[in-house]
Amino acid sequence: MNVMDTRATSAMLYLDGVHVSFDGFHAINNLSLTLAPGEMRAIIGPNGAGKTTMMDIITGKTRPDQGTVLFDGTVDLTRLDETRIAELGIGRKFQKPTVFESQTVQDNLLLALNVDHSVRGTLFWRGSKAESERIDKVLETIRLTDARNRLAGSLSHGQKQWLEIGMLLAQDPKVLLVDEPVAGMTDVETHLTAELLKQINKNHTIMVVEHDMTFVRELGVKVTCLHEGSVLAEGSIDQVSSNERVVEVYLGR
Amino acid sequence: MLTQLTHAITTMTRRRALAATAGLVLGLAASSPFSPALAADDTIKVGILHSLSGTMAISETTLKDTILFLIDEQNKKGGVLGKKLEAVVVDPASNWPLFAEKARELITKDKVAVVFGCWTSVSRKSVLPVFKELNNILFYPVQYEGEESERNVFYTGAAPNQQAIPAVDYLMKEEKVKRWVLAGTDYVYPRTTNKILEAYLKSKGVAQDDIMINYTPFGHSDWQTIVADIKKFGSAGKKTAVVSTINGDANVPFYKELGNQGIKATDIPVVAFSVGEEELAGLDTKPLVGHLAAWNYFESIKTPANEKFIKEWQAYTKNPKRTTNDPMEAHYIGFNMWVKAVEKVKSTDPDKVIDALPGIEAPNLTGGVSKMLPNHHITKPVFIGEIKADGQFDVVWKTPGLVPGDAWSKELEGSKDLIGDWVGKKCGNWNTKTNKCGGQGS
Amino acid sequence: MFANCLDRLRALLLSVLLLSCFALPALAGPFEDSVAKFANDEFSDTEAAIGEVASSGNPLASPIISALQDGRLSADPDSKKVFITKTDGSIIDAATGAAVDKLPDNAAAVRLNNRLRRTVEAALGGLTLLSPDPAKRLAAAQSVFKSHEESLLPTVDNALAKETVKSIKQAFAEARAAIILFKSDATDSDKLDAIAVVKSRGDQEALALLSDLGTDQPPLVAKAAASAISSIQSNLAMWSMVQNAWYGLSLGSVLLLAAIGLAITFGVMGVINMAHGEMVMLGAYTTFVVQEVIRARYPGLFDYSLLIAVPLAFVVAGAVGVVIERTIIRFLYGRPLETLLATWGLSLVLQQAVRTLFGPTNREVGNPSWMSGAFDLGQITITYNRLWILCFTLAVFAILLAMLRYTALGLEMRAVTQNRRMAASMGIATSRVDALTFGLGSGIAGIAGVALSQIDNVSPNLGQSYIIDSFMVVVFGGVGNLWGTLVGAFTLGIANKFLEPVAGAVLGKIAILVLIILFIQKRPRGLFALKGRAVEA
Amino acid sequence: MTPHILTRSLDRAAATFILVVATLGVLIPLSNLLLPQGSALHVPTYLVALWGKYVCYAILALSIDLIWGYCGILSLGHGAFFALGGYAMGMYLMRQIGSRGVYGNPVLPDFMVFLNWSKLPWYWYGFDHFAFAALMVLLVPGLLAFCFGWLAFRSRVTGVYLSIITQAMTYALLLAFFRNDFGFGGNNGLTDFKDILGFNVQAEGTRCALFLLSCLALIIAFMMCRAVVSSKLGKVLIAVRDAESRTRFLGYRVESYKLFVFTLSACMAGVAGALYVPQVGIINPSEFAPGNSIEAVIWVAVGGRGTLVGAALGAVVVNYAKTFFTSGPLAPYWLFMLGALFILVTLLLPKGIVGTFNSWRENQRSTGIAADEASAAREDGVRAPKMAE
Repeated sequence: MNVMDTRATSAMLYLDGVHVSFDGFHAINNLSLTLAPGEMRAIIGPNGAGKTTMMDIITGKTRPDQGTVLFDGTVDLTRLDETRIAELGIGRKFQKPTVFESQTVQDNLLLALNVDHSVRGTLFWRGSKAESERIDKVLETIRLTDARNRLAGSLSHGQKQWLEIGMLLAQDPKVLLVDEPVAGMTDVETHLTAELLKQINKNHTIMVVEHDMTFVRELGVKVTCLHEGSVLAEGSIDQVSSNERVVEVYLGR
Repeated sequence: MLTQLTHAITTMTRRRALAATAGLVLGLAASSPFSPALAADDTIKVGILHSLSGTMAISETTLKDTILFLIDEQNKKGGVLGKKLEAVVVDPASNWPLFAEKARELITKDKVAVVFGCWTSVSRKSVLPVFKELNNILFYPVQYEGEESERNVFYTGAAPNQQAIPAVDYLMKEEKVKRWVLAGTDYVYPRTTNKILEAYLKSKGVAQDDIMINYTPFGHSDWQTIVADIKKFGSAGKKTAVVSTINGDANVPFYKELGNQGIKATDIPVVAFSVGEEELAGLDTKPLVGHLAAWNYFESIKTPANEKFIKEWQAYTKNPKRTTNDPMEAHYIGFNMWVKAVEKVKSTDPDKVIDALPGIEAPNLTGGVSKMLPNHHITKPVFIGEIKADGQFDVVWKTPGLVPGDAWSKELEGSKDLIGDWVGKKCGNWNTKTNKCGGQGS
Repeated sequence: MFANCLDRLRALLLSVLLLSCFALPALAGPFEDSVAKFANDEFSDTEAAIGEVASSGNPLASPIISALQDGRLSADPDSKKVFITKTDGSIIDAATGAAVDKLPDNAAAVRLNNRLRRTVEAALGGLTLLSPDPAKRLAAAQSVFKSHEESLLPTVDNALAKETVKSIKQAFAEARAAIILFKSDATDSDKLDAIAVVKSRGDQEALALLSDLGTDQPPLVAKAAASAISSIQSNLAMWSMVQNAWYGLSLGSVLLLAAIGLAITFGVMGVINMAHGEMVMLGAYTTFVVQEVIRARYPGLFDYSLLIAVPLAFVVAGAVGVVIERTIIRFLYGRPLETLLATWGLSLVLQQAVRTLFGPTNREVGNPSWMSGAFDLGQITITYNRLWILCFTLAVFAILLAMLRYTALGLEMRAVTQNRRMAASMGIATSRVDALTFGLGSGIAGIAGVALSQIDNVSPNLGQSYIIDSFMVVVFGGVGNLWGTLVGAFTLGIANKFLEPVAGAVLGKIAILVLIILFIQKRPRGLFALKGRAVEA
Repeated sequence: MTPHILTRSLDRAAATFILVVATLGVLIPLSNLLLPQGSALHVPTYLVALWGKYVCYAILALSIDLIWGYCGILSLGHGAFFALGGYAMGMYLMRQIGSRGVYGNPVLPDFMVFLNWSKLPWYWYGFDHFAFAALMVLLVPGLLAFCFGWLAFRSRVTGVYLSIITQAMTYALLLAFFRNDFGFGGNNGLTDFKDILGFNVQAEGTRCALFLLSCLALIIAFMMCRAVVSSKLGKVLIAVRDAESRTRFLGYRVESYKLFVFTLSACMAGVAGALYVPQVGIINPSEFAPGNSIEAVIWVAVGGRGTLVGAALGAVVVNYAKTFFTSGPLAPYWLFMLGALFILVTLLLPKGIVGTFNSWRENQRSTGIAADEASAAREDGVRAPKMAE
């Protein structure tokens, strides 16, 4: 127990014995996972392994039936809602790129900035120099400076993915949950995305869910393979991909 | 917000404030009575203000056709004052504010000399201020709750004392009814009528326990519970009757349920004030034989005038099955009274016509002559009819003479001292106790 | 005042006359004179005539009075001759029984009012107690139970002794008890027995009879009557719960029927179909047209009119639905709120179209004989039309479920609604499936119209009165779930009917609406919501 | 409201709109009052009242557009807030009648006298003061919207579910106000008003003043809406409309935003209702009818959802069409026209009149790379599964 406790308190994210079921279907089954501060972790797993549901649990969208979910060692995430969790510093990128399509790229980032998010604050908001500098910086990082006044809906698929990552950056969370960032991207874009994540990882903790093994390999970080809602294997990409059970699961029995 | 706005007006720039003040002054100055400029036209325009769409179209469309028919007949006789009558039809679409808007349009834009229209009380209440303001004439053809006598309105439908009370009297005497269910749709006509009847029944010695009052929403369609309650109430060993002020649309499912639950007229008769030939046309009447209705007119009444009217009406509408009903007769009487009044004063000027109308007599379709009273209601005979298997009514009782309509009900506390008299007193709510115009006074 | 006195006097005279007629048949005048009174067209004369004829013992009495009841008795006011038109159409002179070729021109049916109808019923009761027709005997016994006419006691005793059918024997026993209960010279013990018999009958009429007994009874009898009354009342109170439940089921079935089509167009396809009510209306008008044609051409088929109307209504409403889908809805997929606007406009157009075509007034749709009337189950009355509608609704629901589950079209529909792209790539003609699905939903709404025409107005406003309730049911049950619609409809129906006696019809309905609003807070996606990730996608 | 919000919110279209409304607001009354009746430019009083009604409807349309066009909340019960505001004003006007009612009772309105009410129900207290009534005009709809929204948004009732329960709300109120026992005059509603703040409601001057006030209210409502939608709050609202859970994951408390605009919008609707009642002269439960609320939504759709000018324009256009079609030889067929208008607008002008005009102009002005895609994406807050191409 003692060992667990130190693991829990020192971890950025700590999941233990989590269960979720939908109408009798066990989406998450006794899932335990720990993410250390500053770590980048890749999560792989076949369809239906519970990757997205896990993210839903961490971000407060889905409540687990049982189990512990701790953030920063102390905060119990199962009791909080999405907004509160986002305020604490957990940002999330969706599987399907979700940006505000009818607003400009710049406004998308403006909305993501972690400034006063109250109704009053936004009603009487006035732009500040610091804010626009932050936006400029993010735009540069995600290579969308030229597109700043375009509507987000008119961006290419890859650009939308980046914009969403950019929004995470503007939000400046402690932990980034990134769901399939390179789905539908060209090889070049995939490579650039990997670079981008590595760069972000310098001062953020990241959890990436991805199918693309080349990409995962390129990230070069610890990999966790989920299957049927629980951890099947954990280790480096080579260790995991040589695991017989993982191969079996991916190829089908 | 509003306070701010009004405040804003007063603190506007000086010029605007000046304009606004000027506007108000001008407005007050300009609100002098306004009479339609008719002399120049070679036709006399008659406004028809009946809903042709929406929920009330079901009842009102026929009345529009009736006035068109009457105008057509009148024009065949050479019109009025040597001019042809011209109908102006608008559709207030069963929307009460729209009634007011359309009334205003008819009077100011189309410059009609008279308006025939409205069915529901609320539509009449809605147009009332307009008729008062613009000083025009409205003929209102539907039985209503009374408690009104306005200078600009002529009520050709029945007041409660011309329908409800005679019907109850009949049931008491002929059917020996001792126990009463007053069932109605929850709006003003049933509420008031039931208040009047309740007071009347109590004055006749009926105990509170023997009166059951029930209200249902408009268009109520599931009558199972209420019909069962009526059945239960009726099984207390005393002869029971239902006095129904249920409004048009809800009647069909009500009677269907009555018929199916086997409540026969011989067990618990239902006397209705809003069910006429038109409503029965949508029903299989065989299970309803013997249930009653009280009206001032029935299509089945055999008089030469009525037979002629029905024949011409059916020829006009090119429909040999087209029924007639009580509000149609009311329009018939009202229209003829208006024509007579106009011919009497040789003018369509509303002020003159309004003054001429009380005392005008016009034959009704049931063999009598109705007269416009000083309270702007008319005298009418009251008939009690039993539903026959063919959807018509068989008159089983009628008042010996014509009953004058009371604008104010004697049974209600608030109005027992009031009378309407637009001839002598020039007042719609004259208090006979205090001898003053204007209700009870303070 | 004077009229009142006169009226009373007349009533008194009449009752004396009536009593004397029953009591002293020998004093009645010649039969012909009595019959001739029918021709006077005065209710009082007719009443007298009924009494005299009924007590005459003449074999024509029963036919005359039956004919009077059915409106087959006509009279010529000039010649004072009275005629019976027999059920087979032949005509006889009522006074002599001689056959007549045809009715005189000015002969008119003898008129009745309610009071006379009761007199007729009572008279017929006495005359048909010994009828060979068991149904007539039963009816006679019932009417004697109500009238408890003392003079009939010997006849009832006689009939009771002869009766072999158990249920009718019971009815005679009850009729006899009713007479004894009101017989002034009956002994206390007889009366107590009678009370026991009446008590065992236990229905509203028994209650009415006992309540009517009055207070001037011997204490023992009064006490027994009071206890019988309270026992019947508590029995009835229990039955009223059952009755509420039945009414709730019945209302629920109407709601379900109205909503079931919407559960497809709205629930499955996501089209907020405000014109759904108008599809119901089209079904009702189809029924009207079918009945009109049948009335005009094939009157014998009237009882089958609904059976003919059901497929026709399905086809008519379904076809209109397909046309709507092809011309309007298909351009609006993915924009559910805009379907709301377009279909609202459509509903206005359809309403006005029907108003122009059929006129604004209600149209008569008759109940076939098997849809009319009621039967008693214990102490509750179950009307046939409600019962049939319940059965019909459940049948439609079952067929629909089976169709979705087992037919190729059903499979395609589910495939298309679950994953359109995938379905299309598998070779399913999605646009055809869309059209058919919408047509199916509309067709079912049309069928609902056939059933609703039996209990509601057939007018252009018909659809409007069901549209809101239908949406409530579908949303309450959970969009996209047919079972949810079923449970939702019955829950709302039953809740409504249990609230109604307590709160009244209006407040009951308001309470239901508030409950729905609160319920949706608790379960934002209805009773049977789909869970999991798929919902949010 | 701080000035920078207002100045920021005024672009050219908005300025034009305000100018047009202001001009109408001044010119129509002036022409009615100053020009002689025969003059070609004279606006008859009935038209003043009619346009006053349109202006009130325009405010209602604005309030709907604010929540539907910008925040994706489709309320099918906004007529309820309009009617509640109307009733609050109607109650004030009823109390002003005083002893001039037909029964001459100084306290009780006529309908209470003839239904034998012995004293004024408590909820009628205070309505003899204009200030109190004016407060209630804002407070009652606002409070109802706040409570309703608090429940609904907190439990994340969205999309059609929300639409249907707003409909249930207005339907329940309809039934409640129909009840005579409720003390608001039942089906007959409140009518036969005499004067407002001492001025005769029927006098032309008062009508003109009311018209001017309505125009002023429309301008203020418009500027408020502009201020809201052009602030950062407006961007958040659009974000909520387009991707609600994204907004939530960015750390916005979505329900607070929804609650804020919903309540604001209900207050606006209430004001519209309050101005409407003295001009049409009656308030009756049928204003609560779900059909009315749906129709109001349609005005917004016709004019152009998500464009404030469009909402106001839509209200005027549809109602003008209704006025036009319900008279004269077309009267029996007007529902065909209205229905067809709704169908055609949704099919052919999915962005409404102003929306279509805007994107046409944008196409003209630029090469328009983004416009189409963007406005296509703007289509709907509640997206259902897309059709396969």
